Amino acid sequence: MQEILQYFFSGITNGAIYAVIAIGFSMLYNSTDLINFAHGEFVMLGALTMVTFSGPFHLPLLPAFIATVCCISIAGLLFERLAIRTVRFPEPIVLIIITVGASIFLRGIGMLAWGKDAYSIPPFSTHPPLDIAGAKLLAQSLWILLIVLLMVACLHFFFKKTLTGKAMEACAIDKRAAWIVGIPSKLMVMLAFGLSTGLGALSGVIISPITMCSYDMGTMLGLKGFCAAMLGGLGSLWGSLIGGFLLGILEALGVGFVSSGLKDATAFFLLLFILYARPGGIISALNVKRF
Amino acid sequence: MNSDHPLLIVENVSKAFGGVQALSDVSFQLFPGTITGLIGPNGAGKTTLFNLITGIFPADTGDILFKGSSTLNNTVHELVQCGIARTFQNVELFESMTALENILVGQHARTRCGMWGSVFRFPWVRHEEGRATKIAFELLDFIGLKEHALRKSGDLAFGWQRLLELARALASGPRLLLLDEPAAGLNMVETMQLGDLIRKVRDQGITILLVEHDMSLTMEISDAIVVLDQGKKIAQGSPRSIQEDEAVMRAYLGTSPQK
Amino acid sequence: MMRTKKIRLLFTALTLLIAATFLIPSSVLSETEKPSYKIGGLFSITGPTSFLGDPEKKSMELAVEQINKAGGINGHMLEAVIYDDEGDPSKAVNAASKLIESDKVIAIVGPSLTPTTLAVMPMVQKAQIPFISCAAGNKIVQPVDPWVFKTAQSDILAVAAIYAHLKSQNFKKIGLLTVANAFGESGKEQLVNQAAPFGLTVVKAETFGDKDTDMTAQITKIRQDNPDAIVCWGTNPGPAVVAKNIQQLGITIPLYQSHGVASPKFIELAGTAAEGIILPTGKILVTSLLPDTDPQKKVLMDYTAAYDAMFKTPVSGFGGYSYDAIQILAKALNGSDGDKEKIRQGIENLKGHVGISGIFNFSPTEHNGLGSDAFVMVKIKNGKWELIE
Amino acid sequence: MRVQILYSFFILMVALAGHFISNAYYLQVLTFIGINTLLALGLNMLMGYAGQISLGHAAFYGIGAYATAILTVHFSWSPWLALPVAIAAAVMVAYIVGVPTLKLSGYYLGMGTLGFGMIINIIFREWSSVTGGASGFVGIPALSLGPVSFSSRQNYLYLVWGCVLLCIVLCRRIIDSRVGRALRAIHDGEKAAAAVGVDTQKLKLQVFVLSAGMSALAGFLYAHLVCFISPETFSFIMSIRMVTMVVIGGMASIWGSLLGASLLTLLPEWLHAFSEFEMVVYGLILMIVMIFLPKGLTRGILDIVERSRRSL
Repeated sequence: MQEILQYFFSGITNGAIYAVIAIGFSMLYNSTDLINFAHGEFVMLGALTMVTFSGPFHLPLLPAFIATVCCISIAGLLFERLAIRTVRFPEPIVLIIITVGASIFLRGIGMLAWGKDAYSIPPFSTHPPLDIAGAKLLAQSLWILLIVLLMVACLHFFFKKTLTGKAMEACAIDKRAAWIVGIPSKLMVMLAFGLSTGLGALSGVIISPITMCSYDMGTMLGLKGFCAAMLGGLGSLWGSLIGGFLLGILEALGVGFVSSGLKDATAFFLLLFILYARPGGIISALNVKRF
Repeated sequence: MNSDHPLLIVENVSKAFGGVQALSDVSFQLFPGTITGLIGPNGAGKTTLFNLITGIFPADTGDILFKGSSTLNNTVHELVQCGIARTFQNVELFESMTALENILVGQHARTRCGMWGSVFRFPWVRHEEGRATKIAFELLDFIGLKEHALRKSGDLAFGWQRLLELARALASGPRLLLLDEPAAGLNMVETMQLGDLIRKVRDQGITILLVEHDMSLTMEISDAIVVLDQGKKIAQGSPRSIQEDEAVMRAYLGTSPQK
Repeated sequence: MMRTKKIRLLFTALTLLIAATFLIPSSVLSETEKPSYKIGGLFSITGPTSFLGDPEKKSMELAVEQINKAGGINGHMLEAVIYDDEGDPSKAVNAASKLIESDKVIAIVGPSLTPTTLAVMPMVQKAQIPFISCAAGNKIVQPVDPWVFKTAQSDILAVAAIYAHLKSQNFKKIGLLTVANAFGESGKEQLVNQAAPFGLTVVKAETFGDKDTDMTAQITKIRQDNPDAIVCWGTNPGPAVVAKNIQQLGITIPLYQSHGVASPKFIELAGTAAEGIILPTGKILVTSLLPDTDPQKKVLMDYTAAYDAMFKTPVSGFGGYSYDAIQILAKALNGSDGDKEKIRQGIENLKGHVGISGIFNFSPTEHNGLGSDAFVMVKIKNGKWELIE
Repeated sequence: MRVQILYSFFILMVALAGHFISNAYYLQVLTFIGINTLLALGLNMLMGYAGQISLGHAAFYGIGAYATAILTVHFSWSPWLALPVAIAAAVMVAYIVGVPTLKLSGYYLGMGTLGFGMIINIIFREWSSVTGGASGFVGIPALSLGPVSFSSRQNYLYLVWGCVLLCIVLCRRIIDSRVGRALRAIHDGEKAAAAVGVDTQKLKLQVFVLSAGMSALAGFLYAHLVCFISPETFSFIMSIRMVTMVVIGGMASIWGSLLGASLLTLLPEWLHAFSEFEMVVYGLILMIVMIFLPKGLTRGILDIVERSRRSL
């Protein structure tokens, strides 16, 4: 019993990490109809920037946190302006290859700027792990959980209740129609990029006390986050949350009851099964366009 | 009117999307070798009906019989093989392909060369290909675009694209042809030419179901008219009787005629 | 007609493109009196295993410069041609081919990893060129190939060192946690095979992905079988996460790590969780702790000082592999006049070479040349290494 | 007729390259270009013509390589006997996976194929008693056919490019036939294609299977060239690289696959000069090509040529 609970907690920790990245994917898809394959790299940049701000710059936690998110948001805005908007025929497959190129580019930048070593960030609080019936849950996991839930709630509020959020969603559904009713769609896309890369940086900062961070951490995290977003249903924030936790818990149970070597295989196998049964993810929000 | 067995029978068909009832309890019959006009205001369910007949999605209730057998379990391409062809409201040509190739694809259902055939180019494949090309040129000649056979279909003038789409539908050798607003976007001269062409197609024994907003064209060439409004059939009959039908007037003008 | 023209144009472009590769200068000849000896280097300088390749590349440059400053070998200068394989076997094969065919090197040092080494080996055998790998895998020198040598300590020795310590503590049951890549797999194989001779039983063997974020599930599974000790086999940052997870779960079972994490970085990453961890390491990590009688001490101190002076970064535990390889090559080159067979024999007959990773004694049946004294066991205490006798 | 000239030119180029280049490194790079062209060609049939994306195609590449490795080493089969089995294995897996997966579309199809690729890669890594595990599979024999040994780089070059030519002819013939027209129709508009009687589902599956077979052939050639394989080579990264080759070269263009494969094979070789900056430059080149030539190099170069000719 204690073991099962511990697997579950392990799944929650991983799941929260996947979910926080999945939300970045989903949020951007929600407002631009685009998957940013460089999202994992923005997570990496966030984590490493935090290392710099809290290390050599000696900023306390909160200011370092805010400075990091701002910096990466600005990088995201630049990325949109320089690489995405300049595309003459923005077909999805072209944009995908551009973001793949960007991910390699950013990884290179990360390597040049921070070197090849891994870094660690101290946890937000040095609280001992939570003990429930002998199973332990990390304080940092709770922090991630809390921030993820807060994030989803804020985004939900933003998209459903604020004018800017609604305008952003409208742009994703039909850019021309949005433009006709007076929404500055270009600005909206740029804003969405800034927001999503900011979210990526935030994810990087909150997860790296658990995972450590290095210039090549982004690829795997991006991949898992993408899976979680697809599993939950692209474009649905709550779906991403569910997808992330499901993926994390599936993996942990895979370790516990199948084999740790086949943990990813177990998770992906079930993923495929869910996709076959529900071709639009668990919560399919928008109709997904084809390539 | 023809007294043969009906070619297509639509029986008490209903279809809902979410909460919106697109079609409710619609029934009518099409007889071989006739042109039937399907009219109604926007949102009456005409396109939905087209999609049901061509098998894009199934009806919620009711049945559609083609040549006496139900089509409900057939997929789109199987129905093409049975002899149902269609055109689209917004011309859907294969734009990167030439006019000729468009018509060759149109003959997909009645040719049979598969992967192996295409790789090894057996004699029968070459024979089939030759025959298909001949038919394609005949059809291009029929619509008067023979000189433009090798031009990309996307580069053709809009009116010609309409005609080409018609020819592509004919290429499958259909018994029933569904035309979704074939005259939309055409000028008067082009519309008249189109009317002539449609009649010629009918004279070859092909049954036609026509959705069209151009009333003068519809009334002129149709043998019978079916009127839909808000998913229900409100009238059926000859063009003349429809023009005098009160329910139709109401549907189109919102009020009963002041006569 | 138009189409032919287009296609012809396309072909011209393609031909030019291919032709361009051939125009890239392979290298520039140096202007010494005697032609220089060209030695190829092939490391995973970037990519996920750059922590190995990067110091290896630097150490090779360092060794070459030291030898050249001392006047070269019989008047011949050494020239290093170094390529990056990014840890990718296909890239390694291409780069090795380039070293052999274009650069005409007389010997190759590297690659950094077992798979890349295995990928390159068939080519080296065919080209009959002395080849000194920097990878740990035992598969490289067993069975012995006449042309293939390696300087990194084999997993066998590391496992033997750990198991000897476990035995001295009277531990019987152990749990394994290895990383799911070539390094971990090779380690796991040795850990399982050598357990019985040391009177140990492996009660559970689990793996983790090298980019995994949390390993508590695996550790929980191992804990169920109540092992006396847990042996973790991987390279940073994974094992640091394992150490942290074990601390968080409140597990007090002793944790052993492999030489793969033997760097100050591990202590930095694992923080307080590193306390009490025991691991085998090459002596480079604990140079200052070694007794003055240790024959390696002087070599190690010189290397550390020179590395520090040249690159202004702290020395790593892995760079020594290529440093040793160059030193060994230099000895074998002496008097060989660049003849490959003579170099090969020179390496094979080299005895008592005091290097960074240990004292090398090669023979026709032993192409690694290191003995059990290549490793020392250390314990982490107060964030510092401490030698265990 | 025109096509025959083109093919003859192609054969001449390969023969000249094989005859005049004696440096085995260049020959090897050219051979790798050939293998990558096979991969790009197969995927281009799927992506460019049938309009279906696959982010897991490296799996079929790997299945081809591992099948021949296992058969020739563990069962001492002749490689030539192993070749059809390797291709058949990939084709069978493609069929089984394709039936449910090709019902997905867009990003979900990408996800489905990606998951499949990951699972196959994990099998390569974990089934170590058969596949050699993460350290790789050693001792794959070199090819020879009677008195002709393919262990010389020249002969291997001819073999690989012979296969490339064969596959180009195969693809050309399919594209120029009823099947190919239907494929291009699916790409232009799936709804309209179905409306003229094309069984889109069946055709997509056929092309998926075809491209899997071609990838397996490439895997076979790779395994016997390098004589060593490891799961790393067939990972997710390779799948992405394959997609990149297709898109950079130009979708729905056979010669584009050749161009894309050449560029993505040669680029890393050129970029060695940048050492630490290699990744940055590589990423930049990918981005710049896609920003300015979004239709791929083939179409992009042709467009530029056309424009400059018009302005003259």
